[in-house]
Amino acid sequence: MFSEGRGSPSANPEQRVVPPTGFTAHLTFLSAAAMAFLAVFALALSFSAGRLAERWATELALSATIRISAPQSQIPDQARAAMKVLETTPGIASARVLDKAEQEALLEPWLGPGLPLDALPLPRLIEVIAEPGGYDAEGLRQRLAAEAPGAVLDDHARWRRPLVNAARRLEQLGWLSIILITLTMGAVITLAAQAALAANAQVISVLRLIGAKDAFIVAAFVRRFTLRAVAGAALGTGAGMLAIALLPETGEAGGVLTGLGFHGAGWLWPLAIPLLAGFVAFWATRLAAFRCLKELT
Amino acid sequence: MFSEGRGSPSANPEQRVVPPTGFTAHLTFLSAAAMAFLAVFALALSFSAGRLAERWATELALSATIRISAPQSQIPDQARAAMKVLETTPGIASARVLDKAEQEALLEPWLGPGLPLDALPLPRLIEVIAEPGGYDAEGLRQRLAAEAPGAVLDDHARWRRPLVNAARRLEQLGWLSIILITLTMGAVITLAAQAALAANAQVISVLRLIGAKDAFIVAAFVRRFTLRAVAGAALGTGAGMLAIALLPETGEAGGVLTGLGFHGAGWLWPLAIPLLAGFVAFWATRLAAFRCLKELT
Amino acid sequence: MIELENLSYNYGGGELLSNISMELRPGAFHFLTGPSGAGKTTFLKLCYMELIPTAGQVRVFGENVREMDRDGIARARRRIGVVHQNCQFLDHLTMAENIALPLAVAGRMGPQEMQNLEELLVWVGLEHRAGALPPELSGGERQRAALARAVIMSPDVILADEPTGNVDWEMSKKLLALLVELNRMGKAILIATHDLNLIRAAKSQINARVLRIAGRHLQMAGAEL
Amino acid sequence: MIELENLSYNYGGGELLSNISMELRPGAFHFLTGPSGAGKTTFLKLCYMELIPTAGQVRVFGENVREMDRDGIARARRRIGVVHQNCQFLDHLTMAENIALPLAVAGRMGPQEMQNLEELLVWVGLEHRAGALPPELSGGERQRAALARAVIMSPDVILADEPTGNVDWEMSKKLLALLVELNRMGKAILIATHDLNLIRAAKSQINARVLRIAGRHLQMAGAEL
Ligand SMILES: Nc1ncnc2c1ncn2[C@@H]1O[C@H](COP(=O)(O)OP(=O)(O)OP(=O)(O)O)[C@@H](O)[C@H]1O
Ligand SMILES: Nc1ncnc2c1ncn2[C@@H]1O[C@H](COP(=O)(O)OP(=O)(O)OP(=O)(O)O)[C@@H](O)[C@H]1O
Ligand SMILES: [Mg+2]
Ligand SMILES: [Mg+2]
Repeated sequence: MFSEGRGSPSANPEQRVVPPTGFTAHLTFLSAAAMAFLAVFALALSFSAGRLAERWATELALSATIRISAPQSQIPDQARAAMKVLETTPGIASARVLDKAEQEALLEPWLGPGLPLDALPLPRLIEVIAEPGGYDAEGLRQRLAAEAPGAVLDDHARWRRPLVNAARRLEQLGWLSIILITLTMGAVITLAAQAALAANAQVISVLRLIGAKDAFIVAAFVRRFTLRAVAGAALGTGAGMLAIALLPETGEAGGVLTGLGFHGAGWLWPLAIPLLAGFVAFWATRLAAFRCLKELT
Repeated sequence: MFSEGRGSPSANPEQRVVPPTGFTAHLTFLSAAAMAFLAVFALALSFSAGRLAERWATELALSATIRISAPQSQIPDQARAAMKVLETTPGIASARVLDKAEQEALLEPWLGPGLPLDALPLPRLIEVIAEPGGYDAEGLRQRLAAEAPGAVLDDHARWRRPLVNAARRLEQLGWLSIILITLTMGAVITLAAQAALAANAQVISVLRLIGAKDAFIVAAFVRRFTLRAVAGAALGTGAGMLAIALLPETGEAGGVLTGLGFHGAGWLWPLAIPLLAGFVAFWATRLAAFRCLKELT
Repeated sequence: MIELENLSYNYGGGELLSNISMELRPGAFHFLTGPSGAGKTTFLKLCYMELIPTAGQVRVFGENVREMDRDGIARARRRIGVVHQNCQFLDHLTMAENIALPLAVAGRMGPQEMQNLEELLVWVGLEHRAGALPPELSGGERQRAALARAVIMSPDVILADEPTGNVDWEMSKKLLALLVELNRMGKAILIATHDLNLIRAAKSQINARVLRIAGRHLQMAGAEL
Repeated sequence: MIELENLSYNYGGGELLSNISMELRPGAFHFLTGPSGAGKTTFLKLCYMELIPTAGQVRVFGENVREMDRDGIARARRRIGVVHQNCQFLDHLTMAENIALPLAVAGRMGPQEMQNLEELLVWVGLEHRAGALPPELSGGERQRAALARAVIMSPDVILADEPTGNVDWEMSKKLLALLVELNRMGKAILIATHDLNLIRAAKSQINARVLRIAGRHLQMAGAEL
């Protein structure tokens, strides 16, 4: 009696009173697996988009220039004025007036080498390096217009900002999907638990009749469902991680997004999915079971 | 008898023999809704990514320049040679040598207005417009090096190609998600149908006992499950489309991706989701039911 | 109408029924007795084609069960009324709907049938419970409803497994009277029961035969009752 | 051990039981009869706290049912053995496991209990079916198993609803003997049944009282049997 079977069941009879299989069991397992699989992809998408946004933002931050075109006599004054403005602008990491040699190197592609630059009335260039957070380009432009009318801010990475925004959006979309997926998983597990309880109404009424306490009955179901959800989610997570690891690698040059996946410690994140599934399953089943038992009188 | 209730049930008693509600019913409805909701997002992601890739690819195609820096005397020859190379390069839509005025406009930001350009030994610039499919930049570079050694291809949008690739990947990822979601939906509906059949084993055995044919029993279940899956998917699709319509609009300037959503006839696509769900549910239930009846002997 | 020929049956273990032959003719009234676990329910299940014999033949309405497809079995069952030992119903339909279910499934719901249903409900004493759901019924009420459902189609054969196990003696006699009347209309009737009083009462009214399953075989009994 | 005081009950419609009082003392042996649908099963369900009276009091082991929480009811039920009219089991456990289930749930699975289980299986004639699953049992075998499960914990009170409805007369006498022996050990016993022969047989062995539900009330019967 209760002595064959798994483990030492006479100590844990509640493990045996719920039928071991059944479609609701498969259903829980499979939905957990499917949801976990989708969650891994959503997570990878979020991470990749986050990294992409990071990189684009960094590039953006390194690429502003101020050009001062004015009558030659006014250039030094205006350059000083512009530098002063930059010093008091929040979000600017450093600013530096380019010297002749650097300016020559910059112009070379356009004008060809060996150009008599000294003879030309060249504008002065200031390289601006922003802090990671960026700065208020519009405000800077207005202040420059007031203090150094010849200074033009060439925020030539400005057009990249929509890309960074897009990447950030994508990252948010990934997290939104994860939340959606978690909620769906919770709902599906709750309903699967209720279906299992409904399908096992006979088991419950028999156990009631012979004097089993609610906690005993609930424990039997909760345990089974939590294990099943964790197992399903673990399988789905594993499959998802494998699929991502096997995605064709296009290398760093190919952009972060084409290398959809996890880097380094990022691989640990998906491992949270089965834990989350277990947590969701535990509470979903527990609440469903206690509610169900209360309804049955 | 069978005369109250919906419609004219004595003509369709199979509509009443399956219990109208139950947790497997909710489960089917809800999983269809959740899957449809996720599918709408995946579809929107695919479409937006596709549009983004399209736009980036177009921009890429419009932005190559060839600069010919050589001793002044050789420039016209090399420009002709480069033009000849370009004419025979597949994938090039048009190429044009920029005239002085255009070149001046290009250089103005660097050198300031009123520059005595005529006095300068300026390189000649050729604007290259590629066809949508693009061209083999590496091959062009090699041929230019042979024919016009002073010609330098400035593929200055080249670094955008990874972005286009990324967008294409994202589009593929969207379609992959849709396939995954459809498969998951099919699996969940199949299992829900099997759970419902198992839960209604008594209904089936009663119907068998009184001489109901298999087709009658199957029809009752298939009809119910298909309707439920379609209704759930319709709800989920509606909710998903509403959510996407309500996403904050950042305008075209903000990049296509930030405006995640459907455009014009694209809004018709999600309407296919409930149909797909119904199709999947119909076959999943039908096969599950016939298999289940066969097993019950 | 139902013929068993050298039939044997086992559930995978030892033989439960062995080399049994029987014929149920139109107008026959048979009782089936035997100790608990002897195989009475199994015998009936073989008759209504829920089980297929491991050896020998079962012929229902002249057709060999082994050669019938699933739709053929369904058609034949419409001519056989069955009362299961643990009567099952569709729990979401009212008792009246449950009893009328064979008609609904066969698409025969005319006014004549509705009339019969009313009469039948009165006969089995369930007219006041017609609108109740099956789980709200008492054990005896369920058994009576199962009998009503078995006879509503006016089948050619009625197989009943312990139809009076949960009803009192007064009600048993009423149910027997219903079966006797059906028998007089030419229906073949086979009843598995432990209730010797019921058998005695039947024998006083009609020419009933008593079959007894004992030691895997079917014997004629009756003289000792 | 179980006291009903001015108890009334209805399922929402008209009153089914009205103003009933009864006391089941240690060592009592009561039969409960009445026509089908009179309320016997309802009466037993009130005794084992599946239903709460609409009026009046039920006291089980001295405690008022209305004041018991769900765990209190579970504890009290361990001292009451119940045979349901339609006996239900856990279909994935063997019969032996099912019969031992009350022990398992209460955490009392010592060797002494295993010994009792063996003896009990022999007594109800199920020793050869101990390893079978419940759906593989005949109707009578299920009823015997349900009785075995009801008495395995050696409860103070045994409530049985039609425990012999599906078994033959020989087996009925054996089951009665088991109940009589338990009664002699001081257990209180209440049996709902239609089987007058069973009541007569019991009266010849012990001092059994017969209660009859008729017209919503509980009457003493017995003289006429
Ligand atoms: N599905 C099954 N698998 C294995 N054994 C079975 C199965 N069904 C019944 N049996 C066994 O076959 C024997 C005969 O069962 P059956 O139900 O025919 O008996 P019965 O004569 O109807 O008894 P009762 O009067 O108790 O209803 C019993 O011992 C039972 O345990
Ligand atoms: N859950 C319920 N809801 C409504 N009515 C019910 C419910 N359960 C039982 N009844 C009705 O109450 C009456 C008494 O039922 P009960 O089961 O107590 O009868 P019983 O005396 O055990 O009859 P039997 O001998 O047929 O088993 C019956 O008419 C039955 O239809
Ligand atoms: Mg039987
Ligand atoms: Mg009853």
